[in-house]
Amino acid sequence: MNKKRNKLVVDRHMFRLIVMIVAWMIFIAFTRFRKFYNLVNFQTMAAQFPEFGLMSLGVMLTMITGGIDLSVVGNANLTSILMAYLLINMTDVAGAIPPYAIPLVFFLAILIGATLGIFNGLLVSKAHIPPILATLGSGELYTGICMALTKGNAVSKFSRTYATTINNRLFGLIPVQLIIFTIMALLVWFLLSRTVFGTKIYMLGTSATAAKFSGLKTDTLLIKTYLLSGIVAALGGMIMLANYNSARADYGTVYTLQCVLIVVLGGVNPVGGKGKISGVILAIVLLRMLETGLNRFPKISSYYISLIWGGVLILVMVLNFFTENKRVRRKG
Amino acid sequence: MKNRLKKLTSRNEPYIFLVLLAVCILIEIRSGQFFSPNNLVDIASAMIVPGLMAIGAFMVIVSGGIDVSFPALASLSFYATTKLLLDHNYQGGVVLPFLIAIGFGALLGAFNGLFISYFKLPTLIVTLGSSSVFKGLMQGALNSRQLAVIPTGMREWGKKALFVAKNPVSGLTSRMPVAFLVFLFALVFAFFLLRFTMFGRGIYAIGGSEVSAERAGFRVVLTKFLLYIMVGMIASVAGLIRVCMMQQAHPTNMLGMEMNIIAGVVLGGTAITGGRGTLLGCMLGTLLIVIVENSLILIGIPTSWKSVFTGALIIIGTGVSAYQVMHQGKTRSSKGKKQEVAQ
Amino acid sequence: MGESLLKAVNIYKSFVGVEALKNVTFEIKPGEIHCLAGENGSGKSTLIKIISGVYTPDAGYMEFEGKRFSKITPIDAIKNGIQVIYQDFSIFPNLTVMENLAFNSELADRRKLVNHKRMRQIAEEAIAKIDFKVDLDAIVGNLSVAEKQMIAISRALIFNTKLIIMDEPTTALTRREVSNLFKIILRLKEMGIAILFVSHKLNEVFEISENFTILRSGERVASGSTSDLDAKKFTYYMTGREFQVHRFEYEKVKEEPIFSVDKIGIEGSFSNISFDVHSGEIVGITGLLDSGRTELGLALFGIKPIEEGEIKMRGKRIKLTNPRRAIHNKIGYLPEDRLSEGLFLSQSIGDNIVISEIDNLSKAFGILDRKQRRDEIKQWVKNLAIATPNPANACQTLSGGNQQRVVLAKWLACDLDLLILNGPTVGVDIGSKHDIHSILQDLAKRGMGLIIISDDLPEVLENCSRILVLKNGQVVGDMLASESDEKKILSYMM
Amino acid sequence: MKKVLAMVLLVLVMVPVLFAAGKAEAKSNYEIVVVPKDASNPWFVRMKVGVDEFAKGTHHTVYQRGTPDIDATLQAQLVQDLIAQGVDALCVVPVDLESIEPVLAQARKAGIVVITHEGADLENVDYDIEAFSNVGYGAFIMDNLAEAMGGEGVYTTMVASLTNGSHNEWADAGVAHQKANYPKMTLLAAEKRVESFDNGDVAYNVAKELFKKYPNLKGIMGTSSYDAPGVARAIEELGLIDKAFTSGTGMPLDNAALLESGIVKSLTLWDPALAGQAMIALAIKVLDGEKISGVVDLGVDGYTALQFKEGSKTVLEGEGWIVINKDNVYDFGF
Repeated sequence: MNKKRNKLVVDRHMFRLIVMIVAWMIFIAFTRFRKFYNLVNFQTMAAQFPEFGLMSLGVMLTMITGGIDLSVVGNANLTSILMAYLLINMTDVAGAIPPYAIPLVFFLAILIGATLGIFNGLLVSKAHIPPILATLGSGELYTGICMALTKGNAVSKFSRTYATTINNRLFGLIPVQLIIFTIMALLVWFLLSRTVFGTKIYMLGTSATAAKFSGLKTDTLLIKTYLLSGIVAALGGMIMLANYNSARADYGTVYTLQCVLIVVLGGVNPVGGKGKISGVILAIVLLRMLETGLNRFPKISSYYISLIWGGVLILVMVLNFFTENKRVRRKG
Repeated sequence: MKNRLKKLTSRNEPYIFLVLLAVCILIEIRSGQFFSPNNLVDIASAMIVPGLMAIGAFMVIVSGGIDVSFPALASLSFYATTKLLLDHNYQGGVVLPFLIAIGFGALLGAFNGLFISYFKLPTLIVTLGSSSVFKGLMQGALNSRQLAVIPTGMREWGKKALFVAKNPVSGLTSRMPVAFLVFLFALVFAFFLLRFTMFGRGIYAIGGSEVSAERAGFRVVLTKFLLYIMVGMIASVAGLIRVCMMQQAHPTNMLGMEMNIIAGVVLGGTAITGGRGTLLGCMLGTLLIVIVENSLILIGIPTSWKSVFTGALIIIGTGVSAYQVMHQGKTRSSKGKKQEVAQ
Repeated sequence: MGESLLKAVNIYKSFVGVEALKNVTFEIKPGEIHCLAGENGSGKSTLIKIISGVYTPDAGYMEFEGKRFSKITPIDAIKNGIQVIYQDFSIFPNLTVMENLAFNSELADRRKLVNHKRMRQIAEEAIAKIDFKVDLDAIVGNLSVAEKQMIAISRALIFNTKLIIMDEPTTALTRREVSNLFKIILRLKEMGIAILFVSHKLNEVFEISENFTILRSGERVASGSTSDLDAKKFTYYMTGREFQVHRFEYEKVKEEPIFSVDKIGIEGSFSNISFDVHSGEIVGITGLLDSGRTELGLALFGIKPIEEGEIKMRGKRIKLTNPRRAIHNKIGYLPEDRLSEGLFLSQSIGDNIVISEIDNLSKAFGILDRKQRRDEIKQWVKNLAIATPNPANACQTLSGGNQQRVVLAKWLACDLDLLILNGPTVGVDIGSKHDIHSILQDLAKRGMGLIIISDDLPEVLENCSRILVLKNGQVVGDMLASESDEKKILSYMM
Repeated sequence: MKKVLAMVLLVLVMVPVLFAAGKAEAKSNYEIVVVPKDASNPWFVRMKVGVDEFAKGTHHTVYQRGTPDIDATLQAQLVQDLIAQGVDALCVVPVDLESIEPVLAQARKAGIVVITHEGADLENVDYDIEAFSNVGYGAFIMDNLAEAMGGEGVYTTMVASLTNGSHNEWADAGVAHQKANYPKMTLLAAEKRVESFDNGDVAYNVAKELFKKYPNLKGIMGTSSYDAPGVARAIEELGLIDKAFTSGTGMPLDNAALLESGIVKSLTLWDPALAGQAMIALAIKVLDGEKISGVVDLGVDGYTALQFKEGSKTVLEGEGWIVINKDNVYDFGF
């Protein structure tokens, strides 16, 4: 019975997120229809969230194993800065880059992201540092390397071709950033629900001891998870590189907490073992809608956004508390 | 004696102390300025605010939680206090501001405490949410902006010095702010509280096992609730001290310092899972972070390398203590075994 | 027998539709050692919680020394001299012995400040009552289980205690520690303290208690003097079923052992241990808790790799450096602590079953073959008769016996040659225990080699063909089960 | 219970919105939005005063909207969001030139008029307004510092960040001005330019360390409005009053005490409120299709005779700046 109920609770969580999104959209429809319901607006939103959406995917994966990844932003910036330098080198006098440049930088970005992720994984699995501190430290370290490399300057002046390619819209309709995000989200979904790896990390997040006694390679699993997180973060960095046509050590510093907030709001259990990608995507959509919608009201300070974010998070948790509690009482 | 030595080496504090000493000597070698009286005073005064914050963060971690909201909490309460006083053209001393700030701190701490103790929600999530709420309230509802002018009483108190240290060579002077006394008082208070009151032992007990604490008769919900109120009060005092020392109130300057504070606390040997840790270790860890953050130019490292340094410090520091815990666990179990065999 | 100390009369309690206790009446007299027995879910713990004030009964009342209460709070219970010692002892592993001992009374006195002197005095008095010697400044987490229990008992004695309820107090104790505990219980009885002893271990019930009460499905099915009780009746009251004991019989089919260890050892745990396991054989390893038996089990599964000697699987030397290597060599290990080491409680039953063989359930690139996974789960749920409406339910919904079957299924799914079972029926209902035993015997008959590590002597005698007795990390006895009995084994163990 | 809570939640989310919903939406021709670096900086609070004042006197929808933190990415996203809303003109004070550039390009592509302030190097703008020539302003800050230092000694420069366009131009100009006019002054070779990250506390700590490490350091040329007050605090505390000096930009009332105490002799500034108004006025002109050439009169004090910067088609420079010292600090009313 319990799993069913468990499922119900998760679904209730999703249900709440959906209700909030719908209610908000209805409200916006009544008050600011023209300013919100237009193609450009949806395209803008779809192009904006992938950069931190990707990072949230990484945080989510690590949280399922019972950890956390606070280094995603540092990772993204370090990757994008290194790739920016590479792009500068590849840009010729006419401001063009060879056709293979974009696939190449993406490939290298994935490699760099993976390396940085592996470093985190080693700290967590082999050095046994609590993930929250290991990734806090490595995030600081990555940012530090960025600062040391760039002296805090933005790295830019590479061919505009890169930015225009990523900032483009497929068929003039779908932002390329969204496509990258969708591919990665599908990939993560597939990994979590359709592969052996997915089952294993849920189990690992539930009980590391039992995982060891069941013969799982816990260290390798952790390293792989942080590696994945590193890759998605690096891709987030590549999107930032395109969106801002430059890379800098302190881009997106607010994203760290934002990602944790999104993931928790999406119903991922910070203790590990539980969480679905659909919840995380709903959380991203909800927060993006709220923020964009709120920007349609010039008189409302944008500062209320953080108030609403925090409020939504706490309220959803309290609602869960009531349903959960009922369940526990019933189980008695 | 031997036993004592063993006890000492099995703890974290001596190692942190050695690392601290090494860093100080490095700075001294590089700059010749570290052990000058005025630099030491500077470090002591730089320690006040992070030190206070660390006391609060330490108590929360010992109780088995983790609080990331204290900078936002402190910002909201000092901002509200300063603004309120400015609006009423307050001319008096520093006592009233502190009382008001403590009041706000208690209120906001109670907000955290309500969700954490009564609803039993995970502390990380609650404080993540509440820090967002506090920030929103401050910036949205209070329409915060930098307050470059603060009430006279606060300004004067912030400038007041216990004594002034002078560097005999360069002639530079540094003030030891009166606020340092507040820090010392809070430290002694926390020490007394944690060691000599049932409330304080209750915090440790809850961190050790919440169920056992409940059964032993500790009022777990109330203890946690009061704990968060107290942490709110301490954080607010720290915030207001910072305002006085800075001579201005900047609403968002403090945000983001939570992670470094937590890192300092854990660096000092506090178990992130709760129940274990000493105030001494916590202070040593925080001091290490404060010194490194404030001495890069003295060492001659370009400021752009600052994050590399703090990052590496966090990794190495926590790595060492993680290794030690692991190592300790091993020796302990094999030792325990032998004893059992010997029986 | 005079006045009763505590009487619980016609107690009813239900939780959202489920009746946990139906019209239960229970009585205990001063200085009496009373055993409360029953299978998991029979309502034992609900009854204890009602007596200690944690739950309020829906109907019925209690009498304590003639005073009638329709309900009591935990504080009332303590004031009336009722103390509960829970299975986990309710201790603070991070604090000192002194604090663990003194906190309860300090809190009961509503002290606000800590007085180390007074606390030390309280602690000293407490341990003196049962002649327990321990360093008061030691951190409790570093002590042995028995010492922790002594702390819990001493702590209970600080108050003017008249009744101590012990919830399964012997689960994690060695044989010697158990007899120690029994001595202390008798001593408490002399002090006029009544003991309510919750257990489902047959031999303990007979050894220590004077009277008994047995619950089944929330109802009292029997109570009376222990002297009127025998093993058969006890089992029948507990389960409502009668069981036929099948003693395992082994016939050697092949001369070649499938698994053999030669002079293996780990410093500080065990040394110079050699034995063989043949196909179809069940080898029992028994010994006190500190005999090194668990370490041996962990070593054979690669969790604590051996430091000397060698291990052979079908004549080939193998190195067991981690559990994966062991599984790869077709060795499985059913751990001692099912809840933390064996199971992923909040995950589904299905995932728990397939987790160790999951790599075999994938198509290319580690993609899960969902149909195969489903079939596999279905098969094992059926084969081991795991009682669940849906294998997608979380494992924590199952009873102890069914949980143990899940762990067993996990290993059987790996198609092993050798299965090591450490305490295979600890905390398992009698009914399930019998079922698990017959499953194990059946596995052996089909050619698997099994090692049962257990201090449950009847279990070892009944199910093993050969028994090794460990003491201080050495094999001190090696005998055929058919040629030994409990007495003989005990003489080696002690 | 659950439903009640859900309702409470929804109400909580929407109440602030409903409040505002009634007030907004006056019929007007153009919607012009001013985007500052952030909104808690007094500089931009003052700018908002100007913008709000302008809004009252016009039939256009004019408002200022800032991000909660100084963050280049947040600012870029806010601007993108405003583009999606289809506003008519954007007046931006960029946090970071590089990251805002592609976003401004998007805006212009969408037919939105883009006016910037403190962004002289930006390409994708219609016009950039500078309150004055950056070179002149930098030289002037240097004059202030040199005067305080008595024309001799070692100094260094402080900017909000090394990527900030205007600050670095001022600092560069200041250094060039010193080389030309104050031969006895030297730039500290080891630390030529330090950053304060628009944070008074950082400015204070950096200054303190600098004075300790380099005992002969005599002056710090600040640029952002946080620099001089932070450095001044360090000077006071280290007992260096009348031995070390600073200069820079600052708001009058906020710095009154500093100026009166004599730690800082004088500060320079232009009125951000007027700058905000000038941006809007220019945006309206552009939207109205007026030709911008020669000397431009925006009808805003100090911006009545804007001239194109030499060699630039987009950068307009106003005239003059304000110097505040202890004598005139209370004359401005902000």
